[in-house]
Amino acid sequence: MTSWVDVICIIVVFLSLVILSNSRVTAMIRVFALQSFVLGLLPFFLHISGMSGRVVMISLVTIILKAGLVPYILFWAIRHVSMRTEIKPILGFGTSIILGAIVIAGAFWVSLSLKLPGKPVSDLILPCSLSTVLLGFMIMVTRTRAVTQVLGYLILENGIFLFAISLFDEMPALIEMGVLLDIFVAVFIMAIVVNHINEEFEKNTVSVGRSKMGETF
Amino acid sequence: MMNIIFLILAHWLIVLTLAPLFVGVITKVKAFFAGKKGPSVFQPFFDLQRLFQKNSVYSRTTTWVFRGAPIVNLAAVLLLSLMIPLGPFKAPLQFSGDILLAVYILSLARFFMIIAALDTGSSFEGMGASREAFFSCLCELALFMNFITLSLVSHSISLSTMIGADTSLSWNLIGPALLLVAGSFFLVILAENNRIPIDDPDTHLELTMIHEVMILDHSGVDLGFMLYAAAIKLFIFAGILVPIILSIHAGNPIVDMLIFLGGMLGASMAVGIVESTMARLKLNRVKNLLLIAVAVAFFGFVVKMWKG
Amino acid sequence: MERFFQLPWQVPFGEFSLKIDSLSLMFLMAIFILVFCAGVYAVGYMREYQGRRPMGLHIFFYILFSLALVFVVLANNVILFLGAWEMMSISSYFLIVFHDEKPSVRRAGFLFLVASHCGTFLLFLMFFLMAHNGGSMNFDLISHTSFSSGLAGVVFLLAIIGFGVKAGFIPVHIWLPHAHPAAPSHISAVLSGVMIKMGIYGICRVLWILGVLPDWCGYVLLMIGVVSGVMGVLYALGQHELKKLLAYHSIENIGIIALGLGLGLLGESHHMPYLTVLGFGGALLHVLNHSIFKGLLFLGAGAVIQKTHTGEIDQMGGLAKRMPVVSILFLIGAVSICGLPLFNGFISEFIIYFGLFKGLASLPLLGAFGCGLGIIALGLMGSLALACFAKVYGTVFLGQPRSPSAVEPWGKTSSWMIVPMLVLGALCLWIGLFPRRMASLAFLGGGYLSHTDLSSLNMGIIFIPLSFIISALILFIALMVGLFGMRRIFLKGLIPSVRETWGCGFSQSSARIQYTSSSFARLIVELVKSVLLFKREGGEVRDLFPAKIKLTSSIQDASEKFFFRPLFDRLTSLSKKLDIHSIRYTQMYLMYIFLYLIFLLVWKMK
Amino acid sequence: MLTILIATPFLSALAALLPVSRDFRLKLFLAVSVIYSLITALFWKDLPASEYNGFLVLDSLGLILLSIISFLFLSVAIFMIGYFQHEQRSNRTLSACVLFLLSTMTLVAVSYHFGLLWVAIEATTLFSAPLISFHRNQQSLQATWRYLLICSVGIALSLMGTFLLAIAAHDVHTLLLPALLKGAPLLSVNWLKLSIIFFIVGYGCKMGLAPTHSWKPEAYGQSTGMVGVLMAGVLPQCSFLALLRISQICNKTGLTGFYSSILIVSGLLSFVVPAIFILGEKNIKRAFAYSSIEHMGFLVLGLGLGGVGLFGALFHMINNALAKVIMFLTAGSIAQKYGSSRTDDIRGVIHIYPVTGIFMIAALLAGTGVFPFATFHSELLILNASIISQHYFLAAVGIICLAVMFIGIGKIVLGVIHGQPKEPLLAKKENVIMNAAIAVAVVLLISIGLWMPSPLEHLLHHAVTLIGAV
Repeated sequence: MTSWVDVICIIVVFLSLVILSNSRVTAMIRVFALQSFVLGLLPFFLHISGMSGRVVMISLVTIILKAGLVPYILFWAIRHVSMRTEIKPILGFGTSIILGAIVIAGAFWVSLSLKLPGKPVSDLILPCSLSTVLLGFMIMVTRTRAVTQVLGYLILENGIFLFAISLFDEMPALIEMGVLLDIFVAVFIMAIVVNHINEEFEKNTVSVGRSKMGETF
Repeated sequence: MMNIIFLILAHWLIVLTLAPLFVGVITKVKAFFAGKKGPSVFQPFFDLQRLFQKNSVYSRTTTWVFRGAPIVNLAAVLLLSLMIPLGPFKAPLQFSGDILLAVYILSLARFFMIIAALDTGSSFEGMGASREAFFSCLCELALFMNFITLSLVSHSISLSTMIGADTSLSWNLIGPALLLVAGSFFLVILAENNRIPIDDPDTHLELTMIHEVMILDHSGVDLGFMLYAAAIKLFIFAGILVPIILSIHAGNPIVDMLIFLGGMLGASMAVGIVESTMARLKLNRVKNLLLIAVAVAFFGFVVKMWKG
Repeated sequence: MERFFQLPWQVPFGEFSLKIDSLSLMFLMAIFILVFCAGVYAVGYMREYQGRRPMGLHIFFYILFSLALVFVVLANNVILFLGAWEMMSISSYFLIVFHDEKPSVRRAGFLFLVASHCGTFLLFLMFFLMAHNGGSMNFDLISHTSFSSGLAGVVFLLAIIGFGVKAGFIPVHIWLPHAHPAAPSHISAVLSGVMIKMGIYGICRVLWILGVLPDWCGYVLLMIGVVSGVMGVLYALGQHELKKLLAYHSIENIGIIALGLGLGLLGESHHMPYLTVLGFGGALLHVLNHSIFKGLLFLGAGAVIQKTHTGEIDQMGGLAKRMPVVSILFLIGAVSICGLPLFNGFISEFIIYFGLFKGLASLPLLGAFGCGLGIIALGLMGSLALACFAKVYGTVFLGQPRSPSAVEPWGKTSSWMIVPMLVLGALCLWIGLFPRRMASLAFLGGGYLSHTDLSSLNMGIIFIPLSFIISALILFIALMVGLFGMRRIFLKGLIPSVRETWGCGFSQSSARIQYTSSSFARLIVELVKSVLLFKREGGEVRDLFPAKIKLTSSIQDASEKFFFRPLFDRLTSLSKKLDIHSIRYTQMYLMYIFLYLIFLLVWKMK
Repeated sequence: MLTILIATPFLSALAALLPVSRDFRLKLFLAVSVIYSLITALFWKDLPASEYNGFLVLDSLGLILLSIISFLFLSVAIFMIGYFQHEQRSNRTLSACVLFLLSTMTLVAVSYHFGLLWVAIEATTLFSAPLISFHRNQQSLQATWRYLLICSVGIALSLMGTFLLAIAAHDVHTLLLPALLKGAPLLSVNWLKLSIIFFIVGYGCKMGLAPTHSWKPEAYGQSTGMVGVLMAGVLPQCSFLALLRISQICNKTGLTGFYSSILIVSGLLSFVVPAIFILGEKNIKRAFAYSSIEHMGFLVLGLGLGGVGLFGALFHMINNALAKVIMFLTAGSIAQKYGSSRTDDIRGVIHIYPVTGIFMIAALLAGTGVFPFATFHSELLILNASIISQHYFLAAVGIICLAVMFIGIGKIVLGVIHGQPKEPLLAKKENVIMNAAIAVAVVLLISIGLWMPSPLEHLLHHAVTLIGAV
């Protein structure tokens, strides 16, 4: 079964690369949803043997939250605040791809010296999650808009989640807590952003296009 | 105790009598060079006597400083005169470090001269005061360098020892240094006592004067004190220079006295000759002359250091 | 002599241990004399601000300041010392900015605070280096350990800079000429009289702790002394503002003290106890003397400024007639600070001269040369100071009033202000005529500072000349009295007539024609104008009937103009630029984090 | 006991969310914080028993933080009453979030399990976010946004760290601190290293260490005084507690050198960065924010240097908190009086508001560590440690940065308090209650600086032994 896990890991990293190189918000959100969905499937492949209720629960919650709710909120947000206008990222397509590749290589290089203890799930987990984390980070750095940054953040979370899966039965209850809280953070971010932007619109008709701090919503 | 007092009085007697004569000789020499007969060498005494009998006039602006300055001045030079040896007569007041007292007593006198000049509130005397202050800075620079050299030569900081009144300086060893010292010291004498080429004691153009213009408002007794003090000061400086140059000790007091007097006579004639042969420098060139004196003194210091 | 005093004190590394020894005694005397006199003076001086300003705060900080001074001198523990030191700086800051509505005062105060604080930070380093070597925070215990010459050198340099800022060594003196004029006069008196001496005290204490130092330290101090002294007095000559001028004279006197200390160090490193004792002793005595006569001068200046409402020397004149007592007291101060005989300045300078001459005779070539330089510098300082104070006294108190502010009728100076000045003046005369007690105290201090016991030395070599000087001075006074009598006799029966000053042909010369202080100092200043950055605008007469012309002359402080100001401005502009660039985008922030993470991974996980 | 300590504020926060009067909320908050402080005071006598089979334990490290929390919230509660005498705005969100914050911070102080610790810190982030945007305007929105974004990144990274720690502790099978310490030899060092890196970056973001500091100036600049106190005084120190816990493990597993080298680097950065930015600053609160970054630098530096420095760092936790109370409450009251905290709008405070002016001076002195204030001692301890451990370069750079910081902050504060008085925008008179709240902190900080009470000293020493630095 580890082969499937490997495949999923590769897919996840690949999707993050896609998002990194992409510059259209809606497309990015969709790709993110896909990535989360794939991640949500991961527990099944990890534990094909004992299909415990916990596994199902975890993956379901993941898929519903990450692949369903969050993308929905994101879409809602961009519609609501009319953030259709595209802004090209700081880095162009080529550069981001190259940098991403370098980052991935670095991640693998770092995790050379680290072997997962216990029963070997898959030796790709750590490097892949690391590189997803870093890629998510890169997305946050290279994008100038709030939503895209949130997206980057969520990808970073995905990376961590991917890692968390691997210690599924090491630490009981830890992962769940973490994951849920992270999702909550993401939602919360959106909530506060949107909520405040509304108030801004109601209070003064000054468009929140580009504030003096160089943010764009 | 008694004999100390006696010594002091004797010293003062000599100084008080010889100092005006010294000035008189200078005037005589100048007259001779000018091809005139000139006043007698005792003329300064008569002047002083006349001034002492005169009434004095004071400016409304002045305060007690103006009246006090002459006293301080004369007292200072009289005290100073006790620190120099007169041939066989050793200096009654000599101790290690007396040169410092000497220099600073002179400065005290100068300070009061200057503020007395400023006291009158006249721009001319202010001018003179400013020049006096300026030139005296350079003079003291040269003076101190000479003292340093001399103290290195004589391993002492007591005036009489330094100028070789007790044990004659060894010219054959450190001749060059001593020569330089003597040279710069002579310039200092001319400057400190306001002689040509630095200043002209009997010019009558206020704009160019230094010392004379400072005492422009003094009259009567005060002026007398001032002039007497000036004469004594000149005498003292010469009395410092002479032993350095001819540092000979013929145990016999009479001979020593004669040597000393001869030296002083020579010094006065030297001053007179300089005054009558040289023209008075432009004021802004005076400082260069003094800087030369400083440089010469420093050169002497260096030479001494090098000789070890 | 040493007296200890212990109290329990619970702070990390701190112990409340006080100690009086011969070294701190000198400074303690200065503190008590001056703080007391200035306090009494303030009663009269501050009366006009009564109710218009927060007096309570001022008094509170004054008391705090005095306490801090005492503790600085008595502290025997690093933490206690540093604490007192900080209190001193802070409280004095609030004393300085009493007139905080004036921007110049605010700037001066801030400059002072910054300067002294930066100095304090260096002191932290220095003390911790010493304490680390000594394995204790107690001065006594540290002083018992031996220092490697390298460490000693480093500590010495740190002390020179850190304490030098407070003491006002050139070139780190920049705060001093601004702060002194800004403060109320009694405060400037205490600042200049006592607080900058705390810098000297610190250096002395460090020297005491370090013991014998390599001889280059001596040369360093000697050079600092020469430069600070000569430059200080030259700057002073160029000033038009009374208190600023006095401030620069403080720098000069600090230079003299540094000369003494340097001589002492040279003597110590060449094992010549006489030089050591003479140098240190002279320096310590000069500390006391300077605080007395500089206090007197500042108080006098305050009395003048209170009446004329201006500090501009060239606005004054003829005050001797309006405030005779003040004028005489100021004269005493002036004569003392010029180091002229009869007053205390001469005694300490004489001792230092004496030591320098001794060093000239006994030290090896380089040392002798240094001493010679020191002597020349001292002489130069003396004559320049003379010129400077002749200028001040002549322009402020003598001649005719130069401006209405110097003419208008005033009430008499309050006796609250006169009495402390009288005390200080009396002290000047007392030490000047009967120096033996104070001098021997100073020598005790010097001996203690250099760990040499005086009993093994024959102090006659200095005391005999001193006694000679005393007798000479008494003779001098007698002479003056006698001459005064003679003058009386000559003038008996004659009534001196009183006229106008002779205007050399000009009748009714106006007060404006008098020589001003600037024109008095001009000859000297122009000789060294390249050093002083002397600037002179206007003033040349053009056509045949010259119209009203204006002449301004000013000098600038090189180290401030060319080093500290530009440095600060550069830093500020840099920070502003960076601020703008880095605050723009959140991405920047995230990128910092990202790069930091990468950096750590690469650095640590390879 | 601990449960009560956590639950009480939580429940009262829920109560505060209900539509009740403003005064009720204020009184509620005051009451809670008074009770809270009393309970904490009891803990000084003897520490409570552990609860939830070792998940909640209060040791002396926790007690330090707990005392800080209690004092700060108490003074904020008092200040708040005075503050809202001049304010019309509703204090619903404010008081609710503050109370939530209180309970979550308590959780941080007492949680003995790394997962729980992380959750708690996460929660503090969530609840502190709405506080920043108390003034609902563009800038505060921006500030909140950044704060959330950066802190969430930090949180995420520290979660990663937690997971890595979990892997490292594979053979210990738990993240409970005592177990980890006992099973230290079993931990796999490489994973531990990786986790430490993530922890430092992650919690560093929360703590505001350079170069992850950048949310601080805006967040502090925008938040009102009381919020500033909590954000600057306690929040970072919660994360510092996490770092302390990690250092406990490092000292057991011989990673001290590894850990301290990183800490020293980030401490150095946290000295240099604010020193660069402070000189150009024109806003009081932002300036104070920079100084707080510098103080965080002090903390980690002390931790990194160990020995005397560690003692100093723990001592500095307390002093820094008190100093922050003085600084931010004073800045808050000034901002309320002048309607701005930009130096251009404020002049001659000491002439119009003498008391506030004096507090401002106190803030300057406390923030820059001048003698009668205890910060002086703790900073000296840490500098001394750097000399003792022969990091001379570090000491030199630190000194320079301190000097620059002093110049910067001094310029701002003195420029504000002195000068020709400028009429305040919305003139309000001095408020006794607000001043009382500040005065207590001032007196306390000075008295600690003048005399260190022995119980405090024992507590600190015990904490040092607990960390077990070599």
